Amino acid sequence: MNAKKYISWIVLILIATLIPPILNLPGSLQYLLDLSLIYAIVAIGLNLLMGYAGQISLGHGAFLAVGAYTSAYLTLTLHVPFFIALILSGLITGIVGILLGLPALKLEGNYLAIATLGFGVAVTQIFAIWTSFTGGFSGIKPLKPELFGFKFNSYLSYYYIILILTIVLVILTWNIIRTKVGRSLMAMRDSEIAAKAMGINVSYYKTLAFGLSAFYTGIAGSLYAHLLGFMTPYDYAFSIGMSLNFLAMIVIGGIGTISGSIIGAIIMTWLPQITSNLPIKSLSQIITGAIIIAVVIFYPNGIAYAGARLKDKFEKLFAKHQEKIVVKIEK
Amino acid sequence: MEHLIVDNLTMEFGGLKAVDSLSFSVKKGEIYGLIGPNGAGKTTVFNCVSRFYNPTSGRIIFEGKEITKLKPHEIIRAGISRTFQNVELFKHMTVLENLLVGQVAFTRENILSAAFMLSSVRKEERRIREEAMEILKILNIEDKAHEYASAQPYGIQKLVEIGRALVSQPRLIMLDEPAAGMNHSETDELAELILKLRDELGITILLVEHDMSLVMNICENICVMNFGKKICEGIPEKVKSDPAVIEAYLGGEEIA
Amino acid sequence: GNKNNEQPSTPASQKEQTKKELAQGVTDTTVKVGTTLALTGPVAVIGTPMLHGMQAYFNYINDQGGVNGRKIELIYKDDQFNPAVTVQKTQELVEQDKVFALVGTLGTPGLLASMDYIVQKGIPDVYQGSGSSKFAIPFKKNYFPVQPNYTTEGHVLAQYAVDNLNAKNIVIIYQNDEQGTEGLNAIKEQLEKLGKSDLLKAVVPFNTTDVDFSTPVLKAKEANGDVVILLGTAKPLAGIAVKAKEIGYKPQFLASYVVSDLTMFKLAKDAWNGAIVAGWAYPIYGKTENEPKVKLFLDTIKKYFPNETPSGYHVAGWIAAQTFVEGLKRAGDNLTWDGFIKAMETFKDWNDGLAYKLTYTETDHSPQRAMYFMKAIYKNENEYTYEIITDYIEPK
Amino acid sequence: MLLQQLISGFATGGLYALAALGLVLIYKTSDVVNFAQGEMAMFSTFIAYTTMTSYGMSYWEAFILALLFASVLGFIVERFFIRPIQNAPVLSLLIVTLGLMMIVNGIAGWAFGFETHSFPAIVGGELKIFGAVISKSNLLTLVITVFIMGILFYMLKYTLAGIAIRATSENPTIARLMGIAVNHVYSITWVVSSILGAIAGMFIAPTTFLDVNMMSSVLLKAFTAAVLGGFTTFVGPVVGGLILGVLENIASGYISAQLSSTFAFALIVIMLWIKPTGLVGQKVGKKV
Amino acid sequence: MLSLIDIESSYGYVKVLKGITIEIKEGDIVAILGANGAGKTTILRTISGLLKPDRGKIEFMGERIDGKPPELIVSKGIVQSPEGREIFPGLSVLENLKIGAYTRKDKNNISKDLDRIYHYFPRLRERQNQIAGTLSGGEQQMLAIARALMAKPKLLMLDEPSLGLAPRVVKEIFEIIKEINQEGVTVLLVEQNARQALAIANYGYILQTGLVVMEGKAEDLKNNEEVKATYLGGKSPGSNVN
Ligand SMILES: Nc1ncnc2c1ncn2[C@@H]1O[C@H](COP(=O)(O)OP(=O)(O)OP(=O)(O)O)[C@@H](O)[C@H]1O
Ligand SMILES: Nc1ncnc2c1ncn2[C@@H]1O[C@H](COP(=O)(O)OP(=O)(O)OP(=O)(O)O)[C@@H](O)[C@H]1O
Ligand SMILES: CC(C)C[C@H](N)C(=O)O
Ligand SMILES: [Mg+2]
Ligand SMILES: [Mg+2]
Repeated sequence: MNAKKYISWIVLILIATLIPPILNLPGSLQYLLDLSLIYAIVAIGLNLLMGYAGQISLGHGAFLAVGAYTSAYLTLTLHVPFFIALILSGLITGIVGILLGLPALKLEGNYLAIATLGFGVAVTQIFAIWTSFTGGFSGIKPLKPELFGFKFNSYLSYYYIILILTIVLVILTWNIIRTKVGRSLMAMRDSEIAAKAMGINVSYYKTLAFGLSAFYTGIAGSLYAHLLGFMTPYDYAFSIGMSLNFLAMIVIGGIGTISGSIIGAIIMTWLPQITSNLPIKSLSQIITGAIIIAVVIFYPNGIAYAGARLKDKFEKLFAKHQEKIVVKIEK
Repeated sequence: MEHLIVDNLTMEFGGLKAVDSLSFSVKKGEIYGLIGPNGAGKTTVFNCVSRFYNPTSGRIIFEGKEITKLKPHEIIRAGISRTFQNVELFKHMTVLENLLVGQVAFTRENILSAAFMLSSVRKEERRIREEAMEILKILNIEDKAHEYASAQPYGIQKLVEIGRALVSQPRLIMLDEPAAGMNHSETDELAELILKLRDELGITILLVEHDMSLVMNICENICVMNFGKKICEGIPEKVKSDPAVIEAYLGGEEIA
Repeated sequence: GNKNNEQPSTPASQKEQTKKELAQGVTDTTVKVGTTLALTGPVAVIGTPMLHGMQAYFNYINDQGGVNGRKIELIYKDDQFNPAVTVQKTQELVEQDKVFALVGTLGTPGLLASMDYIVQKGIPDVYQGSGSSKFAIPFKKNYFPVQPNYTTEGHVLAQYAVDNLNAKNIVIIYQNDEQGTEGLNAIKEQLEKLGKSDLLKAVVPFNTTDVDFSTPVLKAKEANGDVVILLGTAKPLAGIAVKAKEIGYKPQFLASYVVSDLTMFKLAKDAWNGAIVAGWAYPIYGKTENEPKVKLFLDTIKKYFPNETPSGYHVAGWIAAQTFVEGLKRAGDNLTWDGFIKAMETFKDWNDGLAYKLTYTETDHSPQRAMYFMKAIYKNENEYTYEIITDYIEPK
Repeated sequence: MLLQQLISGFATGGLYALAALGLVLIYKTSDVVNFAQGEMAMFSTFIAYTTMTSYGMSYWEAFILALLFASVLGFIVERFFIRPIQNAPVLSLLIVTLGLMMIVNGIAGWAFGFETHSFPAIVGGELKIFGAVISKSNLLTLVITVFIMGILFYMLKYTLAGIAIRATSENPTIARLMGIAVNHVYSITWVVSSILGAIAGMFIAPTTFLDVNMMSSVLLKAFTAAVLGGFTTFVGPVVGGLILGVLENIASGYISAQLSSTFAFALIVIMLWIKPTGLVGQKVGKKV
Repeated sequence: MLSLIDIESSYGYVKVLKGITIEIKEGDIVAILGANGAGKTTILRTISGLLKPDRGKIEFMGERIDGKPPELIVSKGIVQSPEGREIFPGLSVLENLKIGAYTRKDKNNISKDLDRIYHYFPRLRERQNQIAGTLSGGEQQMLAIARALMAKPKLLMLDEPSLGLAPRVVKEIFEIIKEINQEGVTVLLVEQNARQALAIANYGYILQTGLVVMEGKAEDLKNNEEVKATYLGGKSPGSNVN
């Protein structure tokens, strides 16, 4: 990471930290901000799996459910403190992810998509009848977190928990992708055969990718549970629809980029809500769909590359100019 | 001293015997050529040695140890590294990153130490980067280090593959048609490079190539295959004048 | 007069001294109310007609000059049946749109997810489009549930099956979700109370995503069910009725009020003939069609939404609006949250609307518990109706 | 009971299979799983419904009209939404179809409302087979499905146009160098699969009823069926559809109704584990 | 027959062809030589219409074809065997060949031509039902050339046809090219194997970083010292083969 990039990240973090209190966001928007950062964590995890390791998953809604219910169970039934429950939710979801990674060893593309889709359906069905763990359809009410007696009651205070976690996870992700593990994942994505020949244990890295991705999502699940304060097994956030939504986030944000994951999560969380107050009922859905398509058409690789493309255009202008001079001299 | 022994190797696809009871051996520090008509089974031999294919029968012994049961990703740690006939680069990674992948099996960092960027990781990263740059320098493509591998012309891609195979510091390297798509002067440079690898780094080389000027110039021994079988083995002079080889492979008077 | 002033978000009890002030969302000429429902996605089938029912009634009131000179402005938000969105939309309504009350909200998971917030705010919440019993129990000062919950319904259904249908073998086919499971438990509970648990021969769940309903039907048939209780929404229940007819199985169907409208005839056709369906709102079919309050409903829906067939969901929205308006009338100019809640608590067997005998007291906001039954009569594609066959029944 | 469940399973499986054929056709040419397939089918079916109920057309007139509409819809979708990003990563295309799904669904909700309607079947009545019952409409669906499957299979396998379609899917650039007008190929496959979708919609609607969400769970099942059977052939989705239909019924009848999909999926994953490219799919091993 | 006039082409903002002018006469074999990355493949891609030139024009039999889509250009009789064995790996060998003949109107003669192709490449006949992706590298290369031949083009463009072929087959391939040329097919040949290429070509162009630096009769180029040194392999280490 070069200095320029460092600085822009730091500026971003500053903005993210200061904007909410300065703008004094109303509760509903602050809540939306919390929610979009939670989804951003999922998107980063999913991007690690899809963008870097090249493995598809339609089961991330289910991972979110695993994380959310684990955290609820740990805090409510076993009275584990929130922050420990948070980590444990990540770890346990990560283990579940490793299990789901096993089919991935043999399946690819659509076949893997179906296996993960099946996982998604299965988890919600199982959670619906596993009432001792989930409370079934009557629902369960995770509490607001507490640390040293301070209760994170407001969406703003909770926001800072999420923000710090996001930052930490972004840094960890960044470190992972630019070292051995990241390179192995990408190599496996680009050419499984060459990766094997270079000594990469593809089975190990595939399961690792699933585990890692699930870990992130489990953390997000825990945060989701305590943000919402109430959930049932058929909650939309745990559904296939949401899994597809996560997919849309990373694609319009930018496959294989961390910033893209965050951008995508924010767009996909805010856009439908911003447009939903329009007078015609299904207009918001139509607009959201249209904007998703427009983004993909104009930025097929995601918005994160928008800057790069602008730069490209600029350089092309410049390059043309330069080329012409060269040609003249040579002729 | 026998470095690599291929012993009675057979590989069938359906009814087709791509490799048929083939035996040959390569001495340490040797440049050994494996040639033969298209479809003779050369690449299949490579794929058996690097364990992508499970041979129908036969054994492969490297440095005295049988490697026939190893997994593909364990081969590089055994000391064997390879390139591919149809270039298999990591397309969405830069040239340098492609080379770094060759180091994966030899670095000690793990997911946790990397995630927290311990100083050991940082040191290791710096080391492997330097080593990879060294190799790019040897290949004379260090200026391409930060360009995407897929945007390189065919010939450069071939060099990058060789570079990627080299960073793992193999003791045996298998090159599958490295000169394909290169013109004469480029091929000459490649020949010098291969000699340098052997002479300066002591790497044993198993070479598949259809460019006879290259093969005949640098190989000490050559095995000629046809229909999966060995039809001739020996020094270039012998092979070149063998009627069976001429008939099946070289075809007529002039060579190259 | 007071302008639309800021309402501090303090619990309802602390607002005693603001008596003469108006709560948020109220001006001299308007009252703003809000609702969240699913207007896109699978549950839009319910959310849309329910919203239209509300809009129809508010339009009707506004056309008459409103309540005490105040017109009612309804702000609706699509929550897509996604609780995370419901929570956000609810806050938006309360804090940004500053509505006076929430009326006719829909969707059990979302309503439960936003419940803590609404309780903490103290904003009046009239009519929850959900059969959950949690809005009434434990008691919540600012909640005014109207429709009977699935527990109440389950009790009534069980009792009816035993007492009136003389069931020998009861089978329950239920939708595997909030609604189905709560109803199922209630029926079991009531059968036990009646000492008739042995009548229950099988309970068969189905999933909302199922396409084929032969398994539940076959299981009911295998258990020799003579009374099959159906808990679920219209589409799957119609599918079940059709399937049963297809394989020649003709039990007495006894269905939840959720499907108590004409949709079932349109979907299941003659397979629905003879089914008995529970109802809680004032019947709008058959003999009652020309009674003034029913006629008003039918005419108003026709006026504002001419392309829609009045359904149970329209009725639900209508009732939500009616109940709120009645409270507003009773509150007069005392339009603080507290004032409104007090006014609501004067309801005693209020029966002027399509809801049956609503009563709220200072310590109990439980909805009414009585339900009646009607029988499906299908003659042909254009002639079908429900015939009311019982009075309102309360579970023992 | 078992026999009836098998028969009903087959009937439902036929619906899945029919819905899957169009999905597979598009996939075979452009590597895209068209998430909007179901919504496009639903929309066409609504066109048929509206022309029947509001304009008094006969079933067959409406049927033909819906097919015409479907072909125009397929053409428009390909021409204006898919073609501009032909060269984008597959995942991006997938997301475009997801966006399309939202748009088509939204427009349908706006234009047709959210009410559920019954939709007439071509034939009414039931048939008895050894005491088990199957509706004639479902039986006809099965026959039509197998028929369409046969045609598609033959076309793609043996005709030059079919080979061209496969060549396009493998490498559009090189296909163009062979003189194949890949844009026409894309247009045609989208039109055809949109028509297939409309047919599927009109055959499925009598069973599932017609509303704007009628296809959401069917499409998911169709996708599953296609994968189970093998996404790269046309026989695959039919085999997969029938198996899935039966599996679901058996699982909900004998194991657990709440967990029917769970068990069905578990079995599917096991089957895929044994044969990772679907029951009748084959894999072209990459050669190095 | 075909002329490129001052053609410029680029990938993204990288200009690869910087003003190429090439003239191909009917009935000729024209060779383009040049180092790795000089832009040879790019020329062929531009002619085929896969790349739209930024500038210049291309005329084929008196008709402008630049900016036209590839399928149209192919149907006019310009067919290319692309670089690097770009066959359809999932189709069988026979299907690949059939696709080669996709634009042909004279469907009746196809089976006759197929026989002829099989005569040139007996290996392909043996393997006609094998999935092309599992062929050996050289076999794939043969298939790519054969596929182009199936199109019966007026102008045949071959991008490194000898790549990965056994020496004996290379000779045969050049024989085939000559034979086809004698039947009236004009050939544009891009080759690393410059010696062979110039042996059969009438005319040649030498390309360097996107510019034609030399052109002339094949005879003249063969004898040019510069060309000899770089492309004909003047000084292999310890050369005893050439
Ligand atoms: N996976 C496979 N399935 C079927 N046949 C195969 C497979 N791999 C190789 N073959 C066949 O085995 C034979 C040997 O192929 P191989 O790639 O080893 O040849 P080669 O000697 O490397 O030829 P070339 O010089 O053309 O690269 C060929 O005829 C090829 O068609
Ligand atoms: N798709 C691409 N994107 C960006 N740059 C490209 C692309 N393809 C080729 N180039 C660049 O264009 C230049 C010319 O490439 P081209 O393939 O035409 O060369 P060539 O003469 O055919 O070389 P070779 O002998 O290696 O085949 C090279 O510098 C290459 O890096
Ligand atoms: C409006 C009501 C009739 C809706 C129904 N009770 C439900 O929750 O599904
Ligand atoms: Mg080979
Ligand atoms: Mg080239």
